[in-house]
Amino acid sequence: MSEWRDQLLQMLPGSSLLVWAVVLGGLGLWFRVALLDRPTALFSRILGLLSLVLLGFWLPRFGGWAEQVTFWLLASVAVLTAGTAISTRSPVYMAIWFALSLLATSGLFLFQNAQFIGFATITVYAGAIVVTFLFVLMLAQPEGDAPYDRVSWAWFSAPLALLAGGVLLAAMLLTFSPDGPGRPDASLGPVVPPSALATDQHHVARLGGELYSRHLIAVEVVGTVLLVAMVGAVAIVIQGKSAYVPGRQDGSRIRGRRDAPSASSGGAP
Amino acid sequence: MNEAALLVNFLIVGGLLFVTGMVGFLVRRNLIVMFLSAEMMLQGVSVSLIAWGRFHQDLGGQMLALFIIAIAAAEAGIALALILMLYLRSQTLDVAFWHDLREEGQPPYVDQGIPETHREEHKWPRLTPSGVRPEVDQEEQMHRSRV
Amino acid sequence: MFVDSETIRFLWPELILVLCAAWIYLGGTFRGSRRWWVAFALAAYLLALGVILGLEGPATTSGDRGGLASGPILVDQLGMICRCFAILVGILLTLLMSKSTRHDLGSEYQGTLMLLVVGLMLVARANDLVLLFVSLELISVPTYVLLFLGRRDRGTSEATLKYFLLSILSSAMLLYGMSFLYGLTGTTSLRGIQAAVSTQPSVAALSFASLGISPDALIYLSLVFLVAGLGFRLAAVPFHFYAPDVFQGVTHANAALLSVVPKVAGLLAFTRLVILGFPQAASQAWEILLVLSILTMTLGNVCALWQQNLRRLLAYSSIAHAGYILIGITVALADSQRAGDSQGGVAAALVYVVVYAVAALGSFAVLAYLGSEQNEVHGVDELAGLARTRPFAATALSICMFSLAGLPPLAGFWGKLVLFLGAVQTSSGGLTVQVMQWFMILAIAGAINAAIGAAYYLRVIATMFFRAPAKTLDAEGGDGAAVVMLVCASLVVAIGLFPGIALNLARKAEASLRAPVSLAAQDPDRSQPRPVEHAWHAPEPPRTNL
Amino acid sequence: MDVSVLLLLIPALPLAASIICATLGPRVLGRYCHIPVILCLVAAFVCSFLLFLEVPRTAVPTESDRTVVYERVVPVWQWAVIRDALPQALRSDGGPVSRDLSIEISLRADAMTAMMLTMVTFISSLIAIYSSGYMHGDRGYWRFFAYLSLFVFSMTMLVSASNFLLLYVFWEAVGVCSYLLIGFWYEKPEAAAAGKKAFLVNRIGDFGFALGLFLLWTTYGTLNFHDTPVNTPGSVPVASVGADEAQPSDGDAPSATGTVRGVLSPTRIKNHDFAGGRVGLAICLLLMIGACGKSAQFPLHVWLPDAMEGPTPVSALIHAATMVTAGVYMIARCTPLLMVSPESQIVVACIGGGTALLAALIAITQYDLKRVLAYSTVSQLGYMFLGLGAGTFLGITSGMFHLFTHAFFKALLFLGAGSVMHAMGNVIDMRRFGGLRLRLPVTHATFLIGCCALAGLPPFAGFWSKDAVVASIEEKVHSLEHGEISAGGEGPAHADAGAGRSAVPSTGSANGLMANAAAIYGILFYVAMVTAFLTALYTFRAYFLTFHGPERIPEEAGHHAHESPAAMCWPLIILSIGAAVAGFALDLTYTRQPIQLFAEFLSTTPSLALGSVVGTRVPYAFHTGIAGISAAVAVAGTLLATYLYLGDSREVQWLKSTFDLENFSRWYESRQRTNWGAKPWVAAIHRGASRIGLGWLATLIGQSLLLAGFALASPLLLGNFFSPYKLSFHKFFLDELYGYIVVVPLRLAAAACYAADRWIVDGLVNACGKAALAFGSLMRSLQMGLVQFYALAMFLGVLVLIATKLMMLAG
Repeated sequence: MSEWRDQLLQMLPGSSLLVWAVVLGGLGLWFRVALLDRPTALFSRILGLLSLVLLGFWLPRFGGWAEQVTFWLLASVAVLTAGTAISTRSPVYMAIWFALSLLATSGLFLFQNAQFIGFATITVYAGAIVVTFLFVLMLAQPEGDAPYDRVSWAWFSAPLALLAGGVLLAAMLLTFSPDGPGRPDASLGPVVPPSALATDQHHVARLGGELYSRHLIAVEVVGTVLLVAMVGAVAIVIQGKSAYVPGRQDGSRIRGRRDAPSASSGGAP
Repeated sequence: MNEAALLVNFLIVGGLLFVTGMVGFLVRRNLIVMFLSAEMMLQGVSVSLIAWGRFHQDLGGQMLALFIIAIAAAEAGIALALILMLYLRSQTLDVAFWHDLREEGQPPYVDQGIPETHREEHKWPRLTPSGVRPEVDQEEQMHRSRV
Repeated sequence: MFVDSETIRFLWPELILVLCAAWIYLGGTFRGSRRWWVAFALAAYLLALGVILGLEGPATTSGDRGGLASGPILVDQLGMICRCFAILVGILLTLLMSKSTRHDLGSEYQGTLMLLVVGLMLVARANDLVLLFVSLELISVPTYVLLFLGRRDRGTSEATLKYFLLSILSSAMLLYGMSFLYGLTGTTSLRGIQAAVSTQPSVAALSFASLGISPDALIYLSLVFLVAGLGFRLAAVPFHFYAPDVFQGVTHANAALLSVVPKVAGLLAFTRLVILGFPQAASQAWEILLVLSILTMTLGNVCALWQQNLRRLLAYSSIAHAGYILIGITVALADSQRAGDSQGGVAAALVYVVVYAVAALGSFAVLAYLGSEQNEVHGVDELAGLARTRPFAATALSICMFSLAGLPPLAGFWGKLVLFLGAVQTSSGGLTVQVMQWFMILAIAGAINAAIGAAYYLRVIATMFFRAPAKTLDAEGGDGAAVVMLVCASLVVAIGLFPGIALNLARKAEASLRAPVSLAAQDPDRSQPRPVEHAWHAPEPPRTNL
Repeated sequence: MDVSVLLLLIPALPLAASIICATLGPRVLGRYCHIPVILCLVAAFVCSFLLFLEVPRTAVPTESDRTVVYERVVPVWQWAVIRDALPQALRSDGGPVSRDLSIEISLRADAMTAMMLTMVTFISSLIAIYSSGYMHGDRGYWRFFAYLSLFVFSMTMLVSASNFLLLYVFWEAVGVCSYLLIGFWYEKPEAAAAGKKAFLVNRIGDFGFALGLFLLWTTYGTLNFHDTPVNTPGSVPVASVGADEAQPSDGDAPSATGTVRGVLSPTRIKNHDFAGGRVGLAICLLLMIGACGKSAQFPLHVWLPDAMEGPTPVSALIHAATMVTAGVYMIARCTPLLMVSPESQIVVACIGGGTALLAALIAITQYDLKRVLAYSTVSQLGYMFLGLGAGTFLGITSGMFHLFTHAFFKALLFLGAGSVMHAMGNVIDMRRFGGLRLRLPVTHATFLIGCCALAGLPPFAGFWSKDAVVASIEEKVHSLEHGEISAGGEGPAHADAGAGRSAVPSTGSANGLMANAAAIYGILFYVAMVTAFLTALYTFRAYFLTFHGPERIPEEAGHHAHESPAAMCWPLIILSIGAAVAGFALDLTYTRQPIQLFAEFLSTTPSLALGSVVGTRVPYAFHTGIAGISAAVAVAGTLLATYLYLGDSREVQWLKSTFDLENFSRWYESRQRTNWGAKPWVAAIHRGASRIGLGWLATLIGQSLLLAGFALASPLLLGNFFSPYKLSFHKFFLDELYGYIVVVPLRLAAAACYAADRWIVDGLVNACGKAALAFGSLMRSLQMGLVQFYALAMFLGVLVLIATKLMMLAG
């Protein structure tokens, strides 16, 4: 544990850079998130970018410029779109921004030679989940954003959430911190040779081998989970059909159902 | 490439995604947005896992990430059904609408400071309904719903 | 080969249940009778139980399983006992839900419940982060469905929503913790993790040190997230908020499920993850958990004093009992730093969770039995004079509540006794003075809480016995609930009268958990208090000051 | 019959009766529920009496010395074995240690148990007979008898248990029975509340007791009183104590064979093998907390007066004669533990003396007959603790002797009060009836005997036992002053007995508390004397108010105002005989003192026969001086009461009203009754405070203000008595001066004590509960129903965990 403290004390200049990065990023997000209805988008974007740049200075370099640039592009897209996603007013745009963030993340996966996960992310998340949710959103809230999308539920929610997030992030950064910000690449200890894994041409085959040997039981269990989810989703919809039991006291506040929406009949634009 | 530095870079990206998703979950009130924010947190976890897996030259991380995706799909199915049903009952996707279950004597939640809209709201195009809505036989619907 | 025919052989009970559940789903389309599917499910549970006891009983006790032990499942006494308990819980819940489900969704209900039981059984023996996570989700996902299907009203919807959202949040945190755990060691197998972190200094530690990454900090981060993720399932304080609201909203049967299944799963996962896989975290973990334990039981008890709603009251009581369970985990963690000599923390927590589960199931069963489809029992006041209108239900409820309050000679007394004994023993020897003081505080806090806790259970009992009956309750909960009520009450009495069986089983389970852990033989001189050492024994990793 | 059979029968009979009543009661037996109960209890009494006779007959001298010890342990059933419960790191002090926590149900017979059993079954048989008349026609007739016999079962098990855990189990069981019986008339909200209060206050005591048990376990490695063989896991049942040696264990246990010495086993006591120092003190104090809860000692005595809401036979049985003595019994049983830490003895004595004085002061001003008796019970229990706290052989036996005699006369008094209530239509306020001596002749006569015994008038039972307690304190002071206590009085045979490992109390102790021990015991001696005076005063006050003066009968009495039926009278008569002669009729030859006889009987108990307590054994000599003083004090108290309450001249009436502080109490009660809540500003503050969950604080502040005002007003009140006008008006001032000087301060002290008891002690006990409630309400406000708030709280929890660690590392 003492190492951590030593680090904390030793790398004061480095950590101050870090602190600034976190603070600026937090402020930027706060301007977006807490003041959803104010036109501060530009300011917050500037702050966010600034924070990312600071963070970039702090982060260690790991390779040649091509790799570095690719990584930076993908990472900044992933993070910035994520930030935009949670701070945009309209839930529809949120889903789209999130899909974009997912695409960038898949790029990062590819960068790590995790091709299968990358494609699975695109197919399952961006392709299936997000799109389905988009449908539901348009079904339920075709008018774009609703009043409640513009505010948070309490004045303290955004500051506290950002505080929690900031401390989490700071703790993580301190944990991962190499000895000082922006160190040249070579200084980062022994350079690990490119692993067999990273250059493996039969990556997917190996993944499949592992999946169906060691994790076979887990695969079966996931199958079971999917079965439950499927049956459960259908049962939930059936149960919900007659929306409330008439005469029940606490159901009285429910307004009558509109005629259109239901799981099967699509009223999407 | 310097694998260790690569690891640190990726872990930080993962952490950023996790924290961003968390903030979104805590701050946004739309049910679907909240769910997608939670998925964003999972995405952060996946990034970290894959980075670790590469660092250790082990497939375990990718495996866990794969299972995360599968479970997320299952949860998304449930979430869809649930959110749809909740919407049908309340006609809103606002999570703060659901606060009837609380400690006795606590004041009900009142929305404060929803800003008035000044600008013209952006409208989504709506398709005009065409044709006649078919008569639905209730009995038949009950029967169908079981299949 | 990790999954071989032998592994499959040890999965027979789970397979049977999964197949039966699939059959229930499938058959439910054609045959809607609820009664039939309840009977079918009961038969399936009994078959699985028979398979466990008949086929595996001798095999499990035969010691080391060699190759299997490094596979995704662990075959040990702990797993076996917990699986039997899971099936028992499944049987009781099936009976309890036999009436409360909608007629046309009976088969879905029973099938989902059965898969949930399978999840619980798998958590009890998972030896892999992947399998552990997936099994936990096999508990969570059916729980959402069951909660929603319980009743059709606003309260249920809201409760399900709250549980769902917070549950996926806690899953995310758990996963983040798991990712650090994986990152520390580079393997997802729990035994592998244990082996990796206990070689000193580990390869990973050295390479982290060269990176400037402090493994201690990683361990701590991982631990906090794991505690957060599993604390939600245990309903420990700051992660407990959902419990009262959700319990209030759902049906009695579902509240019973929520009070039992996630708690058992959380405890098991914690045992496997932290105590088995991750003993290096112990020195940091017990500090966190000790504080959480005191907070949890105190908060649960003092809030329960205020409650008028029965399910809410039992929800707070469930929080308080999570605090007691944490005592056992804390003791187990503190022990694992000490030379081999265990105080039985895990065993105590296991006994306690079983005892709690039985009593809580019994209490909810009585409440479910007393209500009807239209009129559920909500308030404490509705129980007024129950001792005269429904003497048997009142007796069963008071037995369960006295057990929850920890009154001798019922089961709850033994649960509390072994827990507090563990804490007191830890406080009385072997560790440093501060540690001992902390455990003394823990024991005292536990004892004070036992005194506070008696108050609200007693209020319910006093209402039943000492007040004039207001109105006669319907008591249309069905025969299933009545059976559960009787079974649970008699189990509580039986465990109270013959506690040795349960205690020794738990001891065995704990021994099997610790048995293969070959921590190097410790020095025999135990009378000397050993200083608390940092978990990570790396002899000052070479700092490459670059 | 064999002792083991007897010992089994004694609890079994009441249990059988209880089961019969509970199962057959409502349908089959109906109005005849009392028959099986009475039969079983009487049979249990016969068994107990046989046991009582058997004990001294079969007691044998131990091999080495003259000490006569009798002990029989009858194992019934091995309840639970917790394997490997005790880690080896813990204390093993040489002998074999079982690593298993083995809990068996084993009964034990020795002199102390036999005495308690006889007393309990005798009193409860009589009370069962009495109840058959008293409870006649009650709707819960069968319920009452089922509870009653269940209680007797629990109590007999409590006194015959041979390990601490079993003791604890039945300790709780009598608590539950008491709870059920106090709340028996549950239609009365006060009854239900009182039941709950009793149970909860007892739980506070039990908390201490439980911690004490844990500490005992970690210190001694066993909870048994007796020796048990070391068992290998799962092999030899304990039923064969010492019969065959255990098999060699699996190498973990330090010694394969042998016996684990019980906490209170003769060998351990003989070797003085007890943990002294801080651990010993902690054990004793924790056990003391438990005893305080059950035996209603300060500050946990608040439940006993409220417990009078139960049916009167219950008050007589549980809250006067038997259950409340459980704490005394436990402390007496643990004498060897207390002997090694003299500080704890001083604490016991101080609590006992303090409680005795406090309760006696409170009892003076009560108008509720049962409440007077309840406070007198608390006071007499204080006497018993005082005796135990002396820590000498004489002190402990005198405490037990007082327990024994007290059971008779207190049961008698309560039953008499019950008889009065029965006749008066459940009116219990002494201001509303009077002069009943002609209406209720039997009750009157027996009540008078009870009063004499309670007041400690010479030939009656209370005199002898109370005198013994006072004498033991005197003896203690004497020996402390002359440093004799460690030398022992019984000759060279025991001279080495005190030279064991444990510290024997000596005057040379460096401890501050010990240095002043003589002074403390000296003060306690005077406290005991003052209490004796007060006891006589309030006892006869109650007696005269009830049975003398003009005849007043409340309208509720109706046609009931006549003597009770025979079923109620006969127990009264039998008990009154007991109360009259229990003190000195034990030896028909009248050659020895009663306490001497009693002590000889008890002295075969291992706890009292061996160990350092032997060193304090002195040949008993009747202290004529002390006996004379205490008799004189009691007579003085009686005479004062007679003067104040018997005469009916106007002056006495006036005096009486003055001394009773009727004006004052009227003022006091009206202030109490003033509806503060009606005043708008008070209501506003109170509502505001209770909205933030601090209503209890507001109430507490208001009450303290009231108390302060009362304290400030008291000089004015005093001055009023001495105003010139009154000086001239009342010619008898000089005659009354003594009365003023003595009685008025006494009354004021009484009122102050009562107020302090109601507000401060009771308030504190309640405040504990209210603090929990307030904390709960604070936490409740977090449950606002918004799911995102809950999520935020979860994350903030994580944040706090991480941030704390960061702070700790950085700072």
